[in-house]
Amino acid sequence: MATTGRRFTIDPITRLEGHGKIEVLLDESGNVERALLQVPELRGFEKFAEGRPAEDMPQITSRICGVCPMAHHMASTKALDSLYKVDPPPAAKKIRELIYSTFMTEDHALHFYFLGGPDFVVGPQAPAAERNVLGVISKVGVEVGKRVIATRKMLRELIIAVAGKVIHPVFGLPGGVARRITREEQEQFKKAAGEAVDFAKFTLATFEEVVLHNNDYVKLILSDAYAHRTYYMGMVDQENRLNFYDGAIRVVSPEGREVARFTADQYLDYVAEHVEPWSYIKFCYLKPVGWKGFEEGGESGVYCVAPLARLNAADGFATPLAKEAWHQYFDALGGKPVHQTLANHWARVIELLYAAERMRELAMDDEITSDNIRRLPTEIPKEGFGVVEAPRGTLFHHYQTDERGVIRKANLIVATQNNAARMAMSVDKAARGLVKNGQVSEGILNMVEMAFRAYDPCHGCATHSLPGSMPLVIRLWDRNRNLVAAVRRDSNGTVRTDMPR
Amino acid sequence: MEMISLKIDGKPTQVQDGTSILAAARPLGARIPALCYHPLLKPFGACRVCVVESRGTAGFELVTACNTPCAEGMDILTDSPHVLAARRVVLELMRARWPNVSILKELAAEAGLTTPRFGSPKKDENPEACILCLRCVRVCEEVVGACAIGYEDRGMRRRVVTPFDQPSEACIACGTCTSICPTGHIKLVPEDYRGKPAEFLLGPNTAIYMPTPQAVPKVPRIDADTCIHFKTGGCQACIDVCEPGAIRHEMEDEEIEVEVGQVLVTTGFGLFDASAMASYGYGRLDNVYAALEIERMLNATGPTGGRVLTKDGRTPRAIGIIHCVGSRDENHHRYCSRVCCMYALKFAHLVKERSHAEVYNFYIDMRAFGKGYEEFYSRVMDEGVHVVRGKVAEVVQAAWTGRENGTMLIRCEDTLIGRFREIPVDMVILCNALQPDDQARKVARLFGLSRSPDGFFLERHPKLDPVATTTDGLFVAGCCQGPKDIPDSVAQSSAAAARILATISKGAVEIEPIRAEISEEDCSGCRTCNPLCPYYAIEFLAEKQVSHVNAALCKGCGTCVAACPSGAIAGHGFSDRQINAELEGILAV
Amino acid sequence: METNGKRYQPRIIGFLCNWCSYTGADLAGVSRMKSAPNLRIIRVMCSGRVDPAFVLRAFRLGADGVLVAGCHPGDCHYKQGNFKALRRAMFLKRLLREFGVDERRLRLEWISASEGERFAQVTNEFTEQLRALGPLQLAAQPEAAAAAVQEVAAQ
Amino acid sequence: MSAKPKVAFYWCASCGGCEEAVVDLAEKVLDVVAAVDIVFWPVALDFKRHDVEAMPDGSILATFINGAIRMSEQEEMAHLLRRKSVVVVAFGSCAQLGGIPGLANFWSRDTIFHRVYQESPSTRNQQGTEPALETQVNGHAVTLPVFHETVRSLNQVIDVDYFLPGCAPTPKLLAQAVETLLSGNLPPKGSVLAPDTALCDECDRRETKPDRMMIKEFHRPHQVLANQEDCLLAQGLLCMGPATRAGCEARCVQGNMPCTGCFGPTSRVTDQGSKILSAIASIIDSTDEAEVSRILDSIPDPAGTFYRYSLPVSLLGGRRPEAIPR
Repeated sequence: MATTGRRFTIDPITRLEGHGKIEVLLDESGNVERALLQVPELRGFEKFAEGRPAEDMPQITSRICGVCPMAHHMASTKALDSLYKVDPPPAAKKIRELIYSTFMTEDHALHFYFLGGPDFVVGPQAPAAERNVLGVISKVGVEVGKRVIATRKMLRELIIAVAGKVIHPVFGLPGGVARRITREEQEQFKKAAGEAVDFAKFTLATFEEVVLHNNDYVKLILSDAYAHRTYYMGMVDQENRLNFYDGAIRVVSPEGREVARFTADQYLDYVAEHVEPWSYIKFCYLKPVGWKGFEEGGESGVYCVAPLARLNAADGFATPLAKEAWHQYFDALGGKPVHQTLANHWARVIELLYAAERMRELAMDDEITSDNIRRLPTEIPKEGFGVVEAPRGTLFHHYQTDERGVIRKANLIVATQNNAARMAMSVDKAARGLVKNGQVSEGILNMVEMAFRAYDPCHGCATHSLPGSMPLVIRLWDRNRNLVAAVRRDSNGTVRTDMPR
Repeated sequence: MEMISLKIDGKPTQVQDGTSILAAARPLGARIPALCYHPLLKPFGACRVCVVESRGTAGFELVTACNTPCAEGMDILTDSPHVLAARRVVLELMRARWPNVSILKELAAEAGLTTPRFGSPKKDENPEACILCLRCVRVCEEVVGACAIGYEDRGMRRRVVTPFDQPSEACIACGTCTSICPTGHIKLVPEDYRGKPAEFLLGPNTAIYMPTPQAVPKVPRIDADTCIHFKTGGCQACIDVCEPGAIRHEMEDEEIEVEVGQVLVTTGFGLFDASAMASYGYGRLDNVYAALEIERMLNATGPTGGRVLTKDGRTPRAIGIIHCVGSRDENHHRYCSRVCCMYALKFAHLVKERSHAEVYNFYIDMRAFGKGYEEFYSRVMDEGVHVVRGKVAEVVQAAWTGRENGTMLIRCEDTLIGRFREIPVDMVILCNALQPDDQARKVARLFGLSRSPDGFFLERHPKLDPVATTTDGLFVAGCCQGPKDIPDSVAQSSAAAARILATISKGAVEIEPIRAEISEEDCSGCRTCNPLCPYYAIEFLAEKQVSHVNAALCKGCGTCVAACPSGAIAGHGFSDRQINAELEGILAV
Repeated sequence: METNGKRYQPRIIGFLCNWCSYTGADLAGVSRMKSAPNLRIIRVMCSGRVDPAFVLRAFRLGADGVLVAGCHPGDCHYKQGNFKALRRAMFLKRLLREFGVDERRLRLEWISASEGERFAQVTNEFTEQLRALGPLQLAAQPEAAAAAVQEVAAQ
Repeated sequence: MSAKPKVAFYWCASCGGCEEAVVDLAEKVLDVVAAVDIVFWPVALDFKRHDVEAMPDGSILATFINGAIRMSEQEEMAHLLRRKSVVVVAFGSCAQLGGIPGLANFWSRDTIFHRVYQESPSTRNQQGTEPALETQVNGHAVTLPVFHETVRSLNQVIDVDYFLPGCAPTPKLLAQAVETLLSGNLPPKGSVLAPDTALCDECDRRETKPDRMMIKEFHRPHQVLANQEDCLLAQGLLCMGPATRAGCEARCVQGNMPCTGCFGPTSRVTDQGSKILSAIASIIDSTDEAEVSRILDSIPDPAGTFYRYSLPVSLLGGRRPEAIPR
């Protein structure tokens, strides 16, 4: 089939600004020469931001991702603070972090129960059709399922009340927020925060019970197949404690040494993007180290973000329960840094606990109902930088404007881009481990899928798999661009290998 | 009040207490001369000419009759030797100072005085010299109430003056002082006199006057600017003399509001000011007249009684009539004023009729377009009026001395013979252009009338609807719509009146179906349209929270339709759909 | 400018107000004045009726220029309509700029009922100006135009 | 094959927010799952394009497609799903109007690529590499889908039956839409499944609008402290509400920020941007050119503001290619 190159159909892997594609390229001996993870879509926010009023950016950039719009909204709003050199009143900062923690809580919950969780809670070996939220529910009980749904709903409705909308919020403005929080709303937040903390504790307990008390799972997590010795990046406060909303960006080496600590406005000195002709996504790397290809180790600039990286980059948590869980985590995984990709799940659940706790702290603070929620900008705008920790990793916004505050140039580095290189490496590694002499082990699907899921990939950004297995097809090509095999899982969840001829 | 009995020149008489001897004596035919005395004024006793002899038990005394009240049992002699001697000396002294003042001459003669025996260091030869009777000063204070003049110093050095010898602010130029002065020493000098009949300059020269001899209604009016009463609150002398009691000073201008359904605008025209064309000398040369001034001069009741006279009262030998002054002129009005040619010919005709002057008409084109006009033109030609085809270049003063009788030269090119000509005339008549009234712009704004570039009001259609305007119920007629003569004006206004009556008799007004309508279920109550309507036709229905168009008030401009952000307003007659369809159509090819 | 040998003939849409400009155009005709045939006139009661969407649609449907003409300020038959037209035109020009459409392609003129001469002169001048600017090539959005046309038909 | 009506979901150039809106049905999502047979939902379920191709034409009752059309593969999928579906619903602002990604129509493919892959300050790309339709990797030709010159709305690519507006649509409207479709009595083709009045109709602040709303100066949201009671437009903030379809329950205004128009215009308006422009220009309180121009200066980005979501379906469509600054 000489024309197979033209014949292949585009199948959704998962949505990485469109659909993902994996191409496995074999050498003569039928062994993997290269496995590529392709992101075949681009929208170009950096360009069409030009000419827009800066104050609209929080709402425009949130459209990068409808799943974590709050992350973009917040990074952008912080970029406006710096653009107009205006420091929000304390109340405004607290309201922002309160809403952000609320969002982090519901988003992490979403991932654990709807996306990543199924792998573990239901079990990696379970048929794909069961590995979805329904599967989770049947495993942990309908009550829990209802609780998950109810908790998310409660949290998202609170966000709507304050931020206007939960999908694409509107409340962020340079120097503060647009709307006050009423006393009634504070009461609701208190109540919700309480429930959220209980929910988080329950989730952590579930995770320990279902996963950590199961040696197979622990092995799986610790298995080298999912380990990459890379740099790790995350945001920390003055005491190097993990923070989502504000602080300095800290980078640790594969050995766990702090190699960099910088603020948003210095990001260009530390982060750079590499372009490959076979994908629309750009691959981030540490500028001081440089791009050495898709390689591990201290010589390569490849680094990792999101829960795993954040815990590696920080020295602890600011809230009691999370702090405790933090120690437990590193004791169990043999100390910092943890290189096992699958540990992301555990880390994420701990972050969920922290987010809920932080939410409770802020909800208790009466200052959030203050009227002093915004300071009007007085400076002439020129350039602004904003950074937050999105659920899926560090998120940079960088704007340059004219003196009226109209965007001249915008640059965005979105969470999953930071992970793109490491993710590609996982795919490659999985493929190499599993394809030998043109023979495909069917395990490749699960393996690759697990690797993916752990990253909770959200390429640039807007990327999620909702309930169910990650749909996946892998095509193997020989040297002459003949299709050796297409491995896919079908609707019924059974794996099928199509061999041409 | 008790009466007093006394004898004057032997005649017994009775007068009221307080009456002066002079007042008591004159009715009895006693000849008591007086200079400073005036019945309207308080007695003053300055001139001493009115001395009389009063005999009493203790002999006699000489008193001034003007300010000495009668007393019970008085015995007055007005021409006794004592009196005559004393009066003669008084007059002799006055004549010594003012030898030529006529009233003094007369009195002196009367008193049998010839040349005075004395001389005076302040001798004043002026026949109209001031004799310091001070009537003027007193009338100005006592009657006029203006107190504009007074006197300074005393004895020989006394003078009648305005304050600080400056033109008096208080003077209201009523002229009372001039009329009361026995010697004609005070004169009223109008400013900027240009040798025109007074009515063109000063307006009425009395406070009560008849606007024009043919005024309608033919009643006199008070000119508040001149009337003493409106300046000083005093006088009102007229009320005493008007037997029917027709005079009301308290009457005021009032604005009367009348509610009407239709309006006919006939605000007329203004006249081009010929002085704008300096080369024609209007306002500069004495005998250059504007058309309307000549109308008055030729009027039998006009200032000259209809006679054609130059400023210095001579009958002119030659008169030039210049057409198109300001009309058909790139620099002023491009249009033709339409009436000038014919009235110019009328002037020519009347001048011929009333004088032997040669008449020259300077014209660009002779436009005798109306019924019977051409005939009139040829008739005037037959009367020997000269016509020169050519625009006058300038009018210059050719004469400098009085003997040259103010002759002027009219310089122009005679385009018919292709020659440059200079024609001497004594009088020039300018045919000013008709132009829109100064107030036309205000009127236009008031009624929402459009104006054509020349400034006259715009009719709805030049051919098909020359009396209506673009606003329903608003009509125009006469010269406010454009220059026209009387017959045309009458015709146009009659037409307009007929149009108005037609609507009135119908009793109902038809309005265009073009109108905006808001669909209640589509309206979001955003209220964008509310402030846009020039006719306040859009109201906001609070209970329904939607806006509503009052169909009777809506004129269908469609501004709200174009503005409605949710497309809830339908523009009947010019709907989006209709206009879009038009666009489709005309852009299809 | 020359296109396929023939002189380029810009297509112009003119929205004329009923009371002043349309009458002015009429007068131009009555007075036998010469004016370019490129102007295709749509009569509206008032320049205030001109919805900016009409202007954009005209461009979309192939017009190279749009003339909006109304009464002189202060003379509007509806008192203020022409001022609304003025503000819309000013705003619309700014919008056109951002779409890369030369703002001179939209022209607002005050032409009174008596200014037939001016009407002719504006028309000729505008035609020449557009000739110099050349044809308007909008971003290709045939579907959008089609959709718009459908809607018109649907109404 | 079950007798339950078949429903499909698909996404094109979008952010996933519309997907989230589905999840935000919360407990209702289970009812939907129970009521219908979801035969295609790449984000959620493991069915492939070849499964769809295998279906008989018109076998899907309704397909909800969100996202604008930017890449060639999105266009292909749209056509495929159109063939297979009785009803296609453009789901969300991007599918209905082009949405925020549609703002890219102010630029060309090249200018976007240049910015993203060459000019961006964090990009290190000496060789000037750009993603290519076909690349040789170790002698293998690896391909990418085409990045179109412009962004298009769904109905500019395929025939669309219904539109469900919003960025993102509210779960409430989504639930109603599904109900309507299942009920069988379908609204006329082309209907937008939301109220047909402007947002003011459901805005709490309508009552506070002044009788004579004329505006002397516009403020940008960050320049003033808008009070939380009065009409924002009356406070001089440019609110798209009057020109935007209702249905979102004025959420942004409840957040004390002006509406940005994501629900698109009402059925009576074709071009949302020019309509709000007309309205705004009309209520500017000045007849003096200089002053008007000063007031207009306070609106920095009319095109991007008025066509925030509807640029691809606007009458002008986007910036003239010749006029795009390189």
